[in-house]
Amino acid sequence: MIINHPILGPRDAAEFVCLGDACMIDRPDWEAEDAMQQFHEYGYLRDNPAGQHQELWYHEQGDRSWLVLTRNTLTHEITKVEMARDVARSRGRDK
Amino acid sequence: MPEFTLTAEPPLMGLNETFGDMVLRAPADMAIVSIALPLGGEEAALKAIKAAYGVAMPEVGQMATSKGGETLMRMSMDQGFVVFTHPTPDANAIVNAKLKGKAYTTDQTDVWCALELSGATSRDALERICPLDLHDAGFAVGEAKRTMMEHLGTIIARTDTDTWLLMSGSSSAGSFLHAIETSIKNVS
Amino acid sequence: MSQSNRINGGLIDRSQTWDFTFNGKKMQGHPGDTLASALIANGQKLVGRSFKYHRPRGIFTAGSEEPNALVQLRAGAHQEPNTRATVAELFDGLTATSQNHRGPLEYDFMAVTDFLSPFLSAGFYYKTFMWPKAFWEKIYEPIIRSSAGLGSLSMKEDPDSYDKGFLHCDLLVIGAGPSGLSAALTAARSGARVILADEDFRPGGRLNSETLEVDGMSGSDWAAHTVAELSAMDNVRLMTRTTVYGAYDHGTYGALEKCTDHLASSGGKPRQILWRIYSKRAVLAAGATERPIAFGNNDRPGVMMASAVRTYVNRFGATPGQQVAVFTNNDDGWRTAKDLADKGVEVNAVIDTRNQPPVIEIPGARYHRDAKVRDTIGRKGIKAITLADDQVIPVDCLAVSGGWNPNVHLTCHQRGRPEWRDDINAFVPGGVLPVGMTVAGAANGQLSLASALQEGHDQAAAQLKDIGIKVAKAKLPQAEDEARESVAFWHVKESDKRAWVDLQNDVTVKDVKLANHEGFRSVELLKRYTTMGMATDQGKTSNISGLAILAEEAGKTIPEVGTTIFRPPYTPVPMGALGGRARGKDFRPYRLTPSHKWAEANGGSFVTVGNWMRAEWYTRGNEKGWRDSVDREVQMTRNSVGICDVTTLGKIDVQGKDAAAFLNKVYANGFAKLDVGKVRYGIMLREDGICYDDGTTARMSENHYVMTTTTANAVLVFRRMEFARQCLWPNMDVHLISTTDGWAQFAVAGPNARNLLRKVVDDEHDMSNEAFPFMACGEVTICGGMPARLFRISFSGELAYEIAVPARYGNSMMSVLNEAGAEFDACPYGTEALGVMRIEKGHAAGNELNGQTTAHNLGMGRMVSQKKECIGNVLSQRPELVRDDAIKLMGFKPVNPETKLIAGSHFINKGAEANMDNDQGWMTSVAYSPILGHSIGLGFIKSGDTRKGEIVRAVSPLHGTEMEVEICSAHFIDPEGERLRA
Amino acid sequence: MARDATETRDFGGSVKMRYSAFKIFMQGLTGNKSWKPVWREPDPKPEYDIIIIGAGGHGLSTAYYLAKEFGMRNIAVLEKGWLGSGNIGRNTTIIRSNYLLPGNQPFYEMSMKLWENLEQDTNYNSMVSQRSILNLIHTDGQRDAFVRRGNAMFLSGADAELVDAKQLRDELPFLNFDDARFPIKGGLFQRRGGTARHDAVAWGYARGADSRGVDIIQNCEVTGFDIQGGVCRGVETSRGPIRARKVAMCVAGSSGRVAALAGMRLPIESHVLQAFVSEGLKPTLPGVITFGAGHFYVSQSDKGGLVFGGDIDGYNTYAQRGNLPVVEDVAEGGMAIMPMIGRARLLRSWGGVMDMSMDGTPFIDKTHIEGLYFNGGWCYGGFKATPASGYCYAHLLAKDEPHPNAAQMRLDRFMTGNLIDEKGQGNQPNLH
Repeated sequence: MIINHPILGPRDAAEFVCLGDACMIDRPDWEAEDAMQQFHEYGYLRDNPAGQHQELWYHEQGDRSWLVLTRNTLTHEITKVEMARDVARSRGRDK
Repeated sequence: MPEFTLTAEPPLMGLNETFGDMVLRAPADMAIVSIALPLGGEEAALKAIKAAYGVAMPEVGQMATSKGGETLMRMSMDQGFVVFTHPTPDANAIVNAKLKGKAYTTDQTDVWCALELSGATSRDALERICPLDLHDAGFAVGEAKRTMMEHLGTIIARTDTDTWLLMSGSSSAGSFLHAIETSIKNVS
Repeated sequence: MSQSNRINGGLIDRSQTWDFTFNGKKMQGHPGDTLASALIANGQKLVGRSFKYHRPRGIFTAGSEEPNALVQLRAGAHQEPNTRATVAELFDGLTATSQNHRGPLEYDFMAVTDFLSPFLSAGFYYKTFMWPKAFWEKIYEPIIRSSAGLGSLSMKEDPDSYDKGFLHCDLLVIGAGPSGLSAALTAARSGARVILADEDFRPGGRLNSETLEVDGMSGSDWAAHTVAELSAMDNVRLMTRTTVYGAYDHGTYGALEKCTDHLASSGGKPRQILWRIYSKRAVLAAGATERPIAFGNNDRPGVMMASAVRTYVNRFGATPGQQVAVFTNNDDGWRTAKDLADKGVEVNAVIDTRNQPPVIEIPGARYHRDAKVRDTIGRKGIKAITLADDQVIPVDCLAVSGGWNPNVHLTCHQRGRPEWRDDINAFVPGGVLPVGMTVAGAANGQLSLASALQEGHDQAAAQLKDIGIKVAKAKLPQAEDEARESVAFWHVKESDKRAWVDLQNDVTVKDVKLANHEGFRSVELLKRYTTMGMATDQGKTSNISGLAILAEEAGKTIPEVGTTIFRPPYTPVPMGALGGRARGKDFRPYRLTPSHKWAEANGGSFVTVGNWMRAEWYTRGNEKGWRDSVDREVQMTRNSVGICDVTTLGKIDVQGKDAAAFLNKVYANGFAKLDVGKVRYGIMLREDGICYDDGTTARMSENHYVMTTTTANAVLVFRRMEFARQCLWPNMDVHLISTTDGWAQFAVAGPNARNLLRKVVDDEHDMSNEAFPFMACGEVTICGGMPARLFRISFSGELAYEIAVPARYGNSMMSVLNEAGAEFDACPYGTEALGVMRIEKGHAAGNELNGQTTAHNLGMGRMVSQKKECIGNVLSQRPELVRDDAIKLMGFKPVNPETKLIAGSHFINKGAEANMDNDQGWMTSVAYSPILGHSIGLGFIKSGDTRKGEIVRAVSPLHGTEMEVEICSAHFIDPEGERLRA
Repeated sequence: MARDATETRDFGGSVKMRYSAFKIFMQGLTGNKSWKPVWREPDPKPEYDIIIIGAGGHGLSTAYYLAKEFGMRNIAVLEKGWLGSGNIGRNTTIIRSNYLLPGNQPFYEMSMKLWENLEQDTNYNSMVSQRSILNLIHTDGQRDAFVRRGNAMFLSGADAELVDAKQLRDELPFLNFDDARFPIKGGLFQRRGGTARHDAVAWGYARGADSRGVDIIQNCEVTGFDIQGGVCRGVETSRGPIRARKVAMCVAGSSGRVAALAGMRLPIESHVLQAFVSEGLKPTLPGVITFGAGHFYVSQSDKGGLVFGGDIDGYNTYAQRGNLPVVEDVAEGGMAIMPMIGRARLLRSWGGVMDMSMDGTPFIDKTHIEGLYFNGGWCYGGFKATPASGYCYAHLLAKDEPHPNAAQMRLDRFMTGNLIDEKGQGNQPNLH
């Protein structure tokens, strides 16, 4: 596969490490009353769609950036590649 | 007088080999210091870099060379390297002083080992291990990229039409040299 | 009778004659020959035996689709099984032997299976060999195994080397036949970066085998001219002997280049190169493969594809027979008859299944219209054929043409599903093709030369336009459209003898019918039940016929039955090539510690730890075994001082205004309030609450921390910290950079550690316990101004420091430390002594931090803060993970001090039966403690913390041993930690 | 399990034929003309006691054991393609019971015992071949872990054997003992491990289930569930609705897709595992060899092909194909550990979609929807589990309580923390 890195351009996916569903950005509030339940869902349950999938890849043999790919799990077509940091911020993550 | 003296033994020290039209050598006294741009302090840091080196920090994947011969290499959005010739182990202090604390620096001199490969057929040799497009269309002079060659993380920079600077982890310098030499021998 | 079947013409170099042997028989050939063409020229008909029935077989095709002519090439360690003689280039001195027979090729003992064939129908083995039960593995299976298989490996290491490479292009053209050359020419003249790859050593494809003309020249001349033009262009890479074997995602293709297979010796160069080609666009111009017709005994040596006969005659100047008949269902077959007749070879019959006038007048040949070949005669080589009307015609070669199948293989490697075209009675590329691929020429069903040339140009032009390259105007190569009419005709129903569909795997029409009858009605089930298409040719000549017969049998149309799809590789790829250079010692890089040279010179013995090589001990003069060295190193260290290279621990520079807050999130224990100049031990959890790494982090200055990780997890910790930094808390000002290779780090441990270091560290640094206590850190200078980092941390439990210098000074530093330590009788120690000392001290390492254990299990449950946000703390509190009776890390000592403990033993309570239900835990690490004088162990045992003093059994049925051990504290020495604070 | 011997009556009316050497001989003499279809091709009935979704190995074995061991007959197995078209038809055929953890090992040992009697039980030669399986040891730490595992195997009634490098060299001289990057220090054998002919396993179970009245309905895709008030009452299919008292999902590889039809999110991701076969060769390898440090395992089929594989590709996918980096990674492992295979050629590669679970261990459990059951999450270890999975799932379906050997394979274990993580990789499916 070729991942079109938003800054570096097309690179062989072999340079990257795949983590999985981008829902892992949405880490629950540890102080919530049902934190255990929320962390269980966060840590273990996946949509696992047959189709569009937002997922995290790490450019380990490159610029060390985490990326969010929108990739089709049936065709492998990649329609979007974003810097995960930007995605995380846009989803309201802070510090 | 101290009782003991330490001697430097960089892993590829003094290497200089010729294979047909190709020359493979290890640059001497190459100091490398990483510069990280503080979050929220990027502009100040870039300004400090420009002030210190007379050239701006280049775009990611590019190199820029100062009048003093230092090369700035931007490896990612918030991090770059300054590469310069300097024999003693105080490179970090020098860069730090130049940047006046506007960026975070880390000495990377000993993290890497470096090889310079030059010659008209050097690209044919590198084609055997480097997954990147090494032709002009994909790799211009002045670009620097990080990738993987023979299971080794490697930075490859095109410093001239037929000259490539290759950097990889210093602990695996022997395997790195072996990989490059094998590529050269396989095409010559 | 050398080269008895050699005739005039052909693209071979008769000025040179090469010797080769087949089964020891000396033969001759010429440059330009394949092994197959040379065998044909020498009149060798019988070349091998089939897979199941051991039937005599001859050369069937002239290309990579060959099912029969598989030979073992070369000898000794170079022996290469299953090589298709049809693609093996001849070289001077070549040796080949036939395979899959017992006794000589002519008298194969295993041919008895042929006479038993009524009992060996499709899937027979699923119905028998079950009684008596023990016989399957002892008797039946070994017999099946030794008679199955084809060629043999030498069982010696492959003596050749292989290489890999990476190429990039705008347009990849696969196949250098007429459409491929046309496509490449269009793209090249337009200035695109073009790669043109062809499996043959001579580009041109069918142009080299036919007598057709292009632009007024012979086809082969036109190909040669075109190749010359392309070769001269900088933007073209012409790759002959290169098979594009697989189409992978996003325009990536795998290709195999054979570099030295056509030479007697590789001369030290890579035998083959496995290329990974990254293309923006690709044109598949892989041509088409002629298919056979099934009839009785259609597998005899001398029965050949009609196009192959043409190839041998036209390209190689070798005729497969002296008296040839042609059996065809289409116009193309007639060209074989014509070309043979033109070369003066006797053609005595043309048999066409169609009822129509002759396509071409063939002098001397009798035309049988609306006729079929029912059977053949001649066990080791065809002697005659019998027609459906019982006429017998003597022949020594039968050329068969059943029409052409486009080579759609690469279009199927992703989601493509071929579609049936009634007008040409063949499958053409269909469904969703690999991204960026289009198909041209015969591969796309354009079976005539003129249309192939045209489509090659058109597809290339369309592809270029798509990627924004302007197409240069040029004159198209011109050729005539030859006659190509055909009908669908798959097998001769009048045949009562076995009619082969898959020649190599011995699948007959009857087998297909039986499979259908027994319910194996999907094409995939048919394939699996009969093994049709699963031979080394991947069914290139059999699949379509097989499914056509299945369709007929099931009363369905071919599109209704569908087709099996093709998977990579297009043709088989040697394992050596796929492995490339990564074998032997080059399998993975070596990482050496900075003091490696010193260790080599000082008795160091090395062990692999991940990719690192570490000294495991340093042998001194009279030591006989490793235990001598290790015991001594432990004693010398504990008694005075020892030195160990610990560079392999991961080191991460953490900087930024939010570094402290960040570390507080990635470590389970508190890191928010660590003073500058102090080090803290920390444990890291995964999000699932399991403890996965530990280490120390030193605060060097306000915003600068130096973290260490375990050797094994350095990469993983860095990756996960980057994840936390970029994805979880993206607005923290924190920066990470690895410095593992940058600093040579040495543990200096033992009562005299301070005394030793005082000699090395420059005087201005106060080394006293008060100024630099346990868990202190700082930047110092040594040996007169050399910058270094000093940490007062201890893994051994002794008064200990770790001192780090820039890595290039590491080898020298090891030497200096040992010299400085000489007066204290200092010694270097390796990983074994390190391991003994950490077990004595009760420190967890890889065997305990195995990714399955919690801080609770490790006795560090209280370190996991519940008062802050950090990774893993929430899920670490799940009920099953914090049970009171959970396993706990404890020490174990043998009740009988003479007993040697075994890591991996399981604990069973006294009196209980040793089974899974009674399993109490296991011994993780053991060592002989030279200090205590007996074996000691660490291990996890249920409720261990409340069971100190209890005796349990450590059982190892694997070793047949069982011993009593006492549960004790994991801290075998200095439990109060007085030594390390001294 | 002895009941089987006489039970050859087809519930559709025809008499099933028993296979034997004599039968083959007689058929051979008469032109192989009167072999009976191996299974019927029934139309779906409007209602069944149990519907099993998926005629793969596990679905067919579940049906077989339900019929044979639990006396249930009114069962349909629905298959969207052809029977055996899932991962039973695309795997590397290894059988073994060399697990470590108490939640796993007794289950796999149960499976091994069922394998050992499978052919006699089903009257179908699935070519179970206990040729042995070997895990190579390269470091002391690895040896400690393998000793722990070998002992766990013994404690659950399985076999294991620890050998040193010298013993290995005597037995497998072609391994790379002298020039290895990671020197071979020994190995852990399970001599009872080995291989079986994967397709034949499916066919044997299908034939056995069919002859006991189970309807195996091919080309019948489940498109929805009939769930009313939290109770599952049947399924919608491409061939119309079918009612059932119990519906059993058994679609590893597609679990995510099918469960989504019932509105369930699972602790599973779908990944592709590539596998490879070489050209046929005369006997080369005696048993299964696993080079864990190099991501390579290999055996040789009865037909002569070297069957081998390695790691999953590592990205989520439902496509039955992989990419080059893993192909090369696997081959590198092979060449590193047995460089004598350099001149053998890779003939065919394929990809199977794996249910990668969050701790690497499968599920055989009820769901939160009454009447709906789940079997999945087999990662790449489903083939060897086929008999026990079917047996334990049948037990659950028939008795509504888990079989003791599968009692820990629950869907709620991530909530309770009763993890069964053999590899110690945590909640990241692509690392298991």
